[in-house]
Amino acid sequence: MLEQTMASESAPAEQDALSVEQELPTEPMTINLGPSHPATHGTVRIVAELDGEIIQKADVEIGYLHRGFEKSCENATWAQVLPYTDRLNYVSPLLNNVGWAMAVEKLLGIQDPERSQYIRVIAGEVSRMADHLTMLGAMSLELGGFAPFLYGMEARELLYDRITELCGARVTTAYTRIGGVANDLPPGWTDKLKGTLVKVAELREEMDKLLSKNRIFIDRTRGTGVITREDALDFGFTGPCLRATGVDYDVRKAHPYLVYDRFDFTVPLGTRGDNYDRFLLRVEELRQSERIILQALDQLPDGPVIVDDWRIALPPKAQVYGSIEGVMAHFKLIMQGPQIPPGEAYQYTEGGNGELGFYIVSNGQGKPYRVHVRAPGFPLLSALGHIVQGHMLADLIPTFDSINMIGGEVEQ
Amino acid sequence: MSSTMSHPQNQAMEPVGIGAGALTGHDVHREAPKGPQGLPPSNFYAPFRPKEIAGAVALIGYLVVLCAVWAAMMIFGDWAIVGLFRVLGASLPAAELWGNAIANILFVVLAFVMLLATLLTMGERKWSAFIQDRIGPNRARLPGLKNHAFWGIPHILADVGKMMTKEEVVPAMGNQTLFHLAPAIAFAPAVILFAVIPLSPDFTLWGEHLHIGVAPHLNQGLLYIFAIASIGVLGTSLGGWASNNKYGLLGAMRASAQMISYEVTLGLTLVGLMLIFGTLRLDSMMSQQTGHLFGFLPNWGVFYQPLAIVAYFAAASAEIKRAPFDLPEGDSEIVGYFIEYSGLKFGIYMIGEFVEVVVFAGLFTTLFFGGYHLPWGEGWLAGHLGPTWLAGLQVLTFLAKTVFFCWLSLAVRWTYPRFRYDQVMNLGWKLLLPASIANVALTGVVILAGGMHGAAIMGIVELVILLAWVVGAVGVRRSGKETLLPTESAAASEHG
Amino acid sequence: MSQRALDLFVQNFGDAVKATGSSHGDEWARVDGARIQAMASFLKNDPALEMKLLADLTCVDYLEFDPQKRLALDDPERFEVVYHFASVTTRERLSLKVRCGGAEEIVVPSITGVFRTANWWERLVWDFFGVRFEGHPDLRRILTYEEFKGHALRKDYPIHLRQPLTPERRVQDLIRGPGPGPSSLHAPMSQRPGARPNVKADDYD
Amino acid sequence: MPIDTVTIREPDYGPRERLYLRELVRGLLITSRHFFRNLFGERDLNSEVGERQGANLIATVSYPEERRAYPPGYRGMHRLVPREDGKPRCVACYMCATVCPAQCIYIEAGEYDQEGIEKYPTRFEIDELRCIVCGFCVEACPKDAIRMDTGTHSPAVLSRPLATFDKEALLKGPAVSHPTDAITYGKSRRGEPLKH
Repeated sequence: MLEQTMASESAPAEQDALSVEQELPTEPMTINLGPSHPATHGTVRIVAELDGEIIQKADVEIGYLHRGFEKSCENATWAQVLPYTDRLNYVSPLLNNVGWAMAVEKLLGIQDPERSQYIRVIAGEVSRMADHLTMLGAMSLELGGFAPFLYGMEARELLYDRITELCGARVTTAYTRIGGVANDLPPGWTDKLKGTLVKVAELREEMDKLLSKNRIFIDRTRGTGVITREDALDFGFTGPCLRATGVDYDVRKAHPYLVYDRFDFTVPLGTRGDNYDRFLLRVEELRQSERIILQALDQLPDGPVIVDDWRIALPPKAQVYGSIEGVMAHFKLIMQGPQIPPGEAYQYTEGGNGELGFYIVSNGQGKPYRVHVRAPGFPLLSALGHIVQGHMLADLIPTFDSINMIGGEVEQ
Repeated sequence: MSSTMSHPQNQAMEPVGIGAGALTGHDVHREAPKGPQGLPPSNFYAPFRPKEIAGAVALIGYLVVLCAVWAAMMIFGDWAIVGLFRVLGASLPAAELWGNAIANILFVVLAFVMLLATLLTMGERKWSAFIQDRIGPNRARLPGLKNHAFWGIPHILADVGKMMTKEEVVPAMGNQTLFHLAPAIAFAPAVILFAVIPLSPDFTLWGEHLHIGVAPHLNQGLLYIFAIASIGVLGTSLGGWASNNKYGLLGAMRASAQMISYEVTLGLTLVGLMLIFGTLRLDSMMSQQTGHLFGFLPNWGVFYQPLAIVAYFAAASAEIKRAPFDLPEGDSEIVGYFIEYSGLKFGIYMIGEFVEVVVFAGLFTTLFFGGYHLPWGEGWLAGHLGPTWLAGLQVLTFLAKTVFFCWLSLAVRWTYPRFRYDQVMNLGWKLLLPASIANVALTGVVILAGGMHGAAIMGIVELVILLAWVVGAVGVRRSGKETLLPTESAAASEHG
Repeated sequence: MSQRALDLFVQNFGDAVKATGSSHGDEWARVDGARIQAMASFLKNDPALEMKLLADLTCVDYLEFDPQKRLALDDPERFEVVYHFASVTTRERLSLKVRCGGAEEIVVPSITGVFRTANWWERLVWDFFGVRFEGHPDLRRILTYEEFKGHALRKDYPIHLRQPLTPERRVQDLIRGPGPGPSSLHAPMSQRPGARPNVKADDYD
Repeated sequence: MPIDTVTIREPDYGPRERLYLRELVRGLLITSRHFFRNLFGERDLNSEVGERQGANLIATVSYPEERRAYPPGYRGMHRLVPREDGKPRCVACYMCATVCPAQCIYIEAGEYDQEGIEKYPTRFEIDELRCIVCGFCVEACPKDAIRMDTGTHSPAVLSRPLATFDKEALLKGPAVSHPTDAITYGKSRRGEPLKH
């Protein structure tokens, strides 16, 4: 019923507009959104040809934030690449950290200790929640609703506080290591995190209440930015944007990594693949992430958080300070980097916006021979021009938000 | 072992030793930081010092003197003017109203509208901050009162200083004349709109017949409002067009389309009110809104025309480009029709918007909420206070109501997302316009059949239905709990 | 993990497959680049495979892979374009690799007609490796700018190389506008203070 | 291969929602609740925002007057850790300079004549503008000689050279000694047993 009413409302208006335009042909207006424009987070330039307010053609240009990530990685040791990955998706850097560490571990053929896997899951899900909250807030902001945006930011900052306690920095986390994580959970952190999740849930419900049933918001998002399932797959969509079209593909479920197969969580799916579905889906994923974190905190085992292999991970400080073997292993790791056997690996994890892939090639040296990051936002952004074609200029904004492209990873 | 190691102080400082069980190096800096941290002694909430109290007293005294000048001008102004004209050898028709008129122009416009609008610029920032769990502006300080933020009010001075000293950029390819003229065209109608709104009834003070309000006795009061309000669109669209900016042009297009469309609804929503009160004069409407309906309900427009209120609120918000209808600004899509404006010209656009908010709130108060009338106890007060003091109280009542509706307008602005261009048109032409026409027809029929009493009954029935609609909806369901329905994955993948 | 997919693929394109293998659990096949379009189409449309997702497309420059033996700059096997296909229904994945190189233009057929997502990935590879994709509808640079010299991710591109400054592009669309106001009718707009020198006076006066 | 999925159920969207008013009032109630709680509620200045009590919901602080404490382990500005005698613990091994992804550490080594240790830094400079605050230098140091536990940021400066901090500026904070210092600081030369 809903779709029918929506169709009956929006379609005739557009058809009327189009028929009038055919009678009165006018010259299209080229409008340049970005690279510096309030709605283009990151720096993306969209050159749109407008007919009235209807976009006839949108050409997306990227590259204004290009920092040479892949080339930089080729000139750093395997361990040194880690802080660079923070700067890919700067909203959920921990997921990048995890992805990178797992890619190198895949090449090494090792598994990190169980406790470290749990910590990675917890940290990653906290980061995913921060990512989704940012997107929900930003979408609301750019539709004009400022209060939900700041509620989202508040919730995100609470999560960032926990991340700060865990990693020592809000965004530039550099938390994982090859073979584990940098440090164990701080004392009392798990209880604090549980308290934070309660508060975050409150704010999330407030955002949800303010927006998801509000007709203004529904009108703006439902039926706009639609992409069909076939098109979404064709454009290489993954993550929430693909799931919003109804494809049940989540790397955490389809190819379980870390300890994701031990948790009871569901993958929400949309039906229409429009902005509204993407919004609701992320709200639901926030709830699922919360479930995963709570389960992981309950199951959290004891044990080491990094492999006890001095060829890969730094020796314990006590050994470095006190024994000659420790110092030697330490020096060798720092000076040459961990020696990764030659080969290549493509490791894919579920990032904030989809499949985050690292394709790495090693030639046996201490530095990566080639690093390629498969940014989840890259295919999403490449489809933007296709999605918004024929829609109004104002629809470009929620669409741009709901695909949640992050400049740092797309433009490397 | 060395002597340093056995020193108790050093042992306390020793963070990590052998056998600390550390596996990685990172817990080396797990030690509590020793740097300057925590809460430093704050003077942020310090009590007032004598010097500051003196400053505050001076400020309040200044305001009191200002009010005294106002009163004096109202009362003695026409003596002075008549005397002046006598000295000049001329005579003046209707001499007794001149002082009152000049005082009203100066003080109603400058001291009431502009002051309220100026405070609203800060109110918007501060109130939105409270809505969004922030503190809001609190940095600017008055000289001599450095320890107190005064709820951010000194930021107004800072803002004005900033606006006046900023570089003004004029687009080279724009139409220079219209570019400079447009802010004034947008601003002037907003200010003079307030002229017909009465702030108090006529009262007598020391033999002088006075009223507060520039021209509340205008016969064509409501028509004046429609006429002047429609001029405002010129300033907006000219400003957007003359800047030679595509964003500005889009904003101007949206503004003109939207404002012209909503003129119609705006007029029609008030027709019902005209039918009920049988007049266009605002002061006459005001004086009819005394007394009580059924003995307890204030005899306000809201109880006659609840449907019109909703439509009027929406139409007026669209007319002044506020709240969910701010798409001519649409700061995240197109930056707005004033995109090329900077400095004081931008400031004039901005303050013009707040003036419009004040006017809108004033009109809302006047038409639907009894204007300066207190809801209850007015007769008792008139008996005990005398009409003069009651008039003063009524001015304060008007102020309070106006501020409340300003707040409502701002709260709406910070709560809802923005419409889309075509949706605004749909709402205006397909929902609000038919609704207001139906309202006019219904009101007319009811008045023919039942007179004022019938109109009141109709209004109250409408109001009860509306309230039941809203109250029955609020708080019953929690949207968060119900969005999930577990299904089979096979069923889920059927869609698409 | 995806041995079935690899077997199916080899059955159909056995003559074009040069090598197959599995690295860390991911199956790959090195294939002849000339038939990559047909292969991509097969992987996408074959009902037993349904690899509808082109997960990734990238390129590796093997110029200095062996520290002892540096390849020649025009080695025909210098570059390797890697395609990662994935199926969202069978959860299988398959990588295809195409070796390319040479003295002249390095050309690989484009699969944009099969997977639209390849459009940007191929632009990315063209931008950073200079591999030209034949049949690509819009092969422009994507992250760097049009005037960029060289291809930055090639191993022979020095890491500290600086690109020359490029002149500002002319903007054609500035000349629209409301025109001069009544107060300045006597002066052509192009000659008024603040007028832009890069706009021809005739266009709007 | 089916996985555990659910289809999002849309929130109810009936005539009540379609006529705007109900949801608008609901939204307004939420924001007004925030407004009045923040307007009249007492502010709790607990630096842990999540643990604040009371009606006030304000989550921000008035920065220079109120500051939130950084958690332990926060990566702030570097410091060179002094020994008990005030000299830096650093032995100029170049580990931190090597591991730094931003290459912001510059070290020149000198030799002690008298003491048990051989080397010390004659110059130790960190360019805080280049620093990406990853903490790798702390992790790489084999002598616990550099830490990021000052709890402050690198300060704002008026010109780029001022952001390069030299040894004197970095050497601050409480002294640290480890039992194992005996090995590298040459205590064994005075006949005391080595401790492994």
